[in-house]
Amino acid sequence: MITKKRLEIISHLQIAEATFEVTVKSDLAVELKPGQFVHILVPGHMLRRPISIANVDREQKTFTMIFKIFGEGTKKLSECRSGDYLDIILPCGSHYPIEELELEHALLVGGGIGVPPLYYLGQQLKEKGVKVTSVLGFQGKSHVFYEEKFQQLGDTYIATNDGTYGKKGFVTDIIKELDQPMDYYFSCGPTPMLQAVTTLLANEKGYISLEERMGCGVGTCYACVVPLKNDPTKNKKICKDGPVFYANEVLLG
Amino acid sequence: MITKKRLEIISHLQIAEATFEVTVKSDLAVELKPGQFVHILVPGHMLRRPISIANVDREQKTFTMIFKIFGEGTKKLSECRSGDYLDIILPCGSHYPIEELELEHALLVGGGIGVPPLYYLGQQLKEKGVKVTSVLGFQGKSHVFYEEKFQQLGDTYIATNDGTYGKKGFVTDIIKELDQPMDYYFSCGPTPMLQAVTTLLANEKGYISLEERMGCGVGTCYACVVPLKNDPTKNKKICKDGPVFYANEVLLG
Amino acid sequence: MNLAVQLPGLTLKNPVMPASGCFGFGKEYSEFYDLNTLGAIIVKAATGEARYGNPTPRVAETSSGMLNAIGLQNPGVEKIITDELPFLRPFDTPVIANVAGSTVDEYVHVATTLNKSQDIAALELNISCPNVKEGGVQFGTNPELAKEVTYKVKEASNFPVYVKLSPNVSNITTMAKAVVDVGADGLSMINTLTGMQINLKKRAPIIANKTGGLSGPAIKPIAIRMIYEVRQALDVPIIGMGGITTAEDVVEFLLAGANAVAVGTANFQNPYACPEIIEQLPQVLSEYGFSSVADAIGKGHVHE
Amino acid sequence: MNLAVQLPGLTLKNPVMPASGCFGFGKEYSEFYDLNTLGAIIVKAATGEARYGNPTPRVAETSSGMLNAIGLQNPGVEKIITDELPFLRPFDTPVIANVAGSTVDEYVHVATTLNKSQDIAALELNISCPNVKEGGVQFGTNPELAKEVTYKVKEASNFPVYVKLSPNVSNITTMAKAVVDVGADGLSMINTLTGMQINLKKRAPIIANKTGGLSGPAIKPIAIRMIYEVRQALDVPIIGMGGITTAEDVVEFLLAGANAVAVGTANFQNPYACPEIIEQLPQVLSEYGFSSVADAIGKGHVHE
Ligand SMILES: Cc1cc2nc3c(=O)[nH]c(=O)nc-3n(C[C@H](O)[C@H](O)[C@H](O)COP(=O)(O)OP(=O)(O)OC[C@H]3O[C@@H](n4cnc5c(N)ncnc54)[C@H](O)[C@@H]3O)c2cc1C
Ligand SMILES: Cc1cc2nc3c(=O)[nH]c(=O)nc-3n(C[C@H](O)[C@H](O)[C@H](O)COP(=O)(O)OP(=O)(O)OC[C@H]3O[C@@H](n4cnc5c(N)ncnc54)[C@H](O)[C@@H]3O)c2cc1C
Ligand SMILES: Cc1cc2nc3c(=O)[nH]c(=O)nc-3n(C[C@H](O)[C@H](O)[C@H](O)COP(=O)(O)O)c2cc1C
Ligand SMILES: Cc1cc2nc3c(=O)[nH]c(=O)nc-3n(C[C@H](O)[C@H](O)[C@H](O)COP(=O)(O)O)c2cc1C
Ligand code: FES
Ligand code: FES
Repeated sequence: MITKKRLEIISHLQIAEATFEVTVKSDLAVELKPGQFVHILVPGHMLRRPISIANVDREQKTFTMIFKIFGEGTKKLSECRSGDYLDIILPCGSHYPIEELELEHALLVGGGIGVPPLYYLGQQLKEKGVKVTSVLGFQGKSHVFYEEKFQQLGDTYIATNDGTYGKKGFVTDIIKELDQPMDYYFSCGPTPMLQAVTTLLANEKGYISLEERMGCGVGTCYACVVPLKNDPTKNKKICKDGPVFYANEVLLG
Repeated sequence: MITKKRLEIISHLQIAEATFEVTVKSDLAVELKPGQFVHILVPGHMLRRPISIANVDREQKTFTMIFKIFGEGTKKLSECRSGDYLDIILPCGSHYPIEELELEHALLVGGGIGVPPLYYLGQQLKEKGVKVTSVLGFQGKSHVFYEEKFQQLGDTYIATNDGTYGKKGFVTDIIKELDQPMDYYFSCGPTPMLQAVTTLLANEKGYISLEERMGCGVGTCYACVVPLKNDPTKNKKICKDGPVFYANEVLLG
Repeated sequence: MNLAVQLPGLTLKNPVMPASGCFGFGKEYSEFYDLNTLGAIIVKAATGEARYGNPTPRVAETSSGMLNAIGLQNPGVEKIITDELPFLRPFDTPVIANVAGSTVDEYVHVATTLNKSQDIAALELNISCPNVKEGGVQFGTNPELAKEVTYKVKEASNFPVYVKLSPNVSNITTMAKAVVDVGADGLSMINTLTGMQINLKKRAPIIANKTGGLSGPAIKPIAIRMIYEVRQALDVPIIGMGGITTAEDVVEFLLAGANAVAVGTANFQNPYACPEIIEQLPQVLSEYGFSSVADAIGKGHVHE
Repeated sequence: MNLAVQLPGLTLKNPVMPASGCFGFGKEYSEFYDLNTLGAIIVKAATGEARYGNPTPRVAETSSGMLNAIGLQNPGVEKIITDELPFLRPFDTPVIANVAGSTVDEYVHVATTLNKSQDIAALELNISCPNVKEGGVQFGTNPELAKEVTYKVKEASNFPVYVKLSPNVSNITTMAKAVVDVGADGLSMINTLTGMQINLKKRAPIIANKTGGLSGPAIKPIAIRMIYEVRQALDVPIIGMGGITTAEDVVEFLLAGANAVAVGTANFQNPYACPEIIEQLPQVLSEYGFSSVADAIGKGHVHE
């Protein structure tokens, strides 16, 4: 059940340029599903910040988030330390419904701060015996994180915008060259990337995870909507009906 | 010259109920005069908080403030620790002009948070060889502070509103019974106390220190005025012309 | 401590209710706590037909506030009556429907349609939504239009009508008098102030609608002032709102002259805002020497 | 980086100036830094005769803002010309006098008297002070009165006249058009919004005047929206203000359409606010891709 908790930070690390990995302790960790997010209070700020769940340690009852400094809120979160407490609403939103899917081979496609939720997803897929291929896009070499961790899940390809690491270009440039069969793709990243990915993989089945500025984060304020593909006069709430949607369900703006 | 500095807290102690003594390091300490105040930024708050200078250690280059928790700002200041930094405008306002006065015997009359500036004043008077008698008023026993320190300056009498310590009643009750000659009195405390004191001592020469809600603290906003006794259509700024005024100069509201 | 408040059509066990648009239709926060704790619930605006609302982004953060331009997204009054309001029936908490529209006719249609609902106790007539091209704030800034829509909705409705005033006016008392003159049972104030934030990187307003309504603690002094002014001029029930986040804020609104209060933006910061405020209210009231909610109402007024 | 801005009567080396009432007549902050760094200086309001101002308390703190009701305390226009303004003469920084009054005649008298000053470059016509019983905001919320006082002051004055608008109106563009129609050389916006805070212990408004003007970051979204709206409608120089504390805020005001900006409340929090903002402005402008101040003005406008 959704709730609000004061959770202790037990590890706070910088893992790439302006990119931080924060692990907090919570009994609810065991209930968190890949694709879900948490909604974090930043003291002195009116609106909470949504951050995806990047990993869960069920035994230690901890979960991990990875975020990049974007503005003032993420800057303040980057200045927290182990032992500090965060006020967090959790769990928020829908998840990748892998328990319902027939899967042998999954393609994960992540860009920038869209990479973190795919790591937890990949872990769960691997546990289920699904073959995982990951294609990850970053701005440049200094922004790359978790490459080795993804490699432990399966084949992993990196693209960087500036070509300073992996392949120069976009994740779609890599996907075009992959000719392995796959059952489903799972993608998270900036909207232009999701548009490119869903267009390229229009004939495949897939799930995507969206971002939007949020008010409540729990479905009451109607701030975070996305139009439906089959009826753009209707919309869904990203914080409650999403952030994970079936790739063909929503219209990417 | 007036300026703004980030000053390190080198000691932060609770010295009575809801009452804190904070010492900060500053090269400017040597310039501070008794009766002056500093204007402290409380993070997250629009307006600074004026706090009097309660003592100066010229050798260590530190100065001390004593304040009571009144609202949110002083609450936050009470939660600071040694090693934290405070953003402070200093020095602010006028001082007790003891260098210009012919003095043999001074009466200090302080009430509550009006007591702190009188301690620094008393120290300087004693250094000059002036005899000091102090009459201090507090709410109750648990609020009394610095009694011994004042005793080292000279005779010290305490009144408490609730009679839990010293004499029950007001500082004026004690002053009435003192029959020592004095040259000047120096008083700081809540306005009703200052009114009672200046009325009782109407025939004596004295200086009083006033309080008012402040904006700038440096004389630009005209928030902190007090009318002149001889022409109440004119006023003085407490932050710049005061907080110390000649007792007959201003009209107490 | 007696927290109860009696208003036209509303018997409130305490004076605290979530504000319209900040609580959906109650389902989501019912996962956080028991809605029975609330004094009342004001639900999201209803219009004649379903509305998509504005494009996104619809919200932005400001200093001690937020901007929103949701644009009255809602499934239409019929669906609200059949699909949303029945969820609130089991709770022992009166529900206030928020009525919006682009034309007087639409307002009247919504109000008339709501007559058939068994799940509401009063209407909040939203003549102050700044985030729609037509209707909304224009009714709330023109006393003649405000009068007309209030009069017609009062005629059409079986429920008491609380008119929600816009703060985007020079003289709030004129607006209040206009709607009370034609029979408003109460006032609800304030709605949001129109504001804007510009994204420096994109060189464009953050909110797709460009302007949005400013809410949160930033606007509290404006809300308090307007309620105080209206209370000086009129003896009418007021549901006060604008930046409330603590029980102390509630007492400040009561002192200004509000009879009850609504909590909006604070729900987003803290989903438990309403129950926590309600829990702390007795202690805060007694700390300041009040023996009941009724005892505090209007007590901040200085008579010259 | 070219920070210069050319406005009617004002050649500014940079677009940042302290706002009226937040800088006295310059003496105090000149102890903190060299006033030559400032783009201009707007001094405290001048009225016909000396004014005591309101009783204290005159200020209160709010969330991300403050209330003030100083009540136009000033020594009167004659004394300002003889005793205050000459102090600013040595600085290479244009001075803008702020003109206030209770009647049209008083405004005209102040403006006429200021003609003899050699120390000012322009007038800011304050038709928006919410803290005096007469004059002030009433001129700023009524387009006809605003027109009249602007017209007469323009006729009387040898200096360019920037009319300072009140945000306490439903339609800021109407007010802006009214004064520009009769010859205002520029606009200055916004003044404060009327607000109130109630002291729970004393059960009375904190500010002795009861209401006060709300300023600071809390009101920035309202200022940005109003400047944006006026810039869409009119091609007139605008000095923008309301909650500016950083160089980023300055760029946001420029994008909204301000040609220059004034910094008010931020001076109280940080006496070095103006020089620090000016120092950071070139870097912030270039961070967002602007090659000069002029390059940023009005660039936040989206054309539909
Ligand atoms: C479901 C979801 C999951 C996310 N997961 C991650 C993650 O795992 N790691 C990560 O680094 N980032 C993630 N983001 C993006 C992250 O929320 C924003 O980077 C962050 O809110 C920016 O806050 P700020 O204070 O630094 O920026 P500011 O620009 O100062 O924020 C101002 C306001 O805009 C909002 N905002 C700005 N950018 C975004 C954005 N891209 N999405 C949503 N709101 C935004 C902020 O929440 C805040 O309300 C996620 C977003 C969503 C919606
Ligand atoms: C010249 C001067 C010297 C002072 N010296 C001391 C001292 O040495 N020790 C001490 O404990 N207190 C002193 N005070 C009083 C102290 O400034 C207030 O107690 C403090 O500002 C309250 O802040 P707050 O945030 O706790 O209260 P809040 O009520 O939350 O403050 C809200 C606003 O009101 C102002 N305010 C509230 N009470 C006062 C007051 N009595 N005087 C001025 N502003 C007020 C605050 O500064 C703030 O702007 C002094 C005041 C002045 C004017
Ligand atoms: C996201 C959001 C949506 C809102 N939707 C409505 C609405 O549909 N109808 C309405 O009358 N007011 C609406 N409001 C205004 C609030 O009910 C309230 O009047 C205002 O936000 C001030 O209160 P607050 O500062 O506590 O939020 C909305 C406010 C917000 C923040
Ligand atoms: C203490 C104070 C005094 C002010 N006095 C005046 C004044 O005399 N004349 C005037 O036109 N505006 C006056 N103002 C309004 C400011 O010039 C400015 O328009 C307003 O405060 C918004 O800017 P800010 O948010 O940066 O303070 C005053 C504001 C404050 C806070
Ligand atoms: S953020 Fe409020 S509905 Fe999604
Ligand atoms: S506080 Fe601004 S003049 Fe004294």
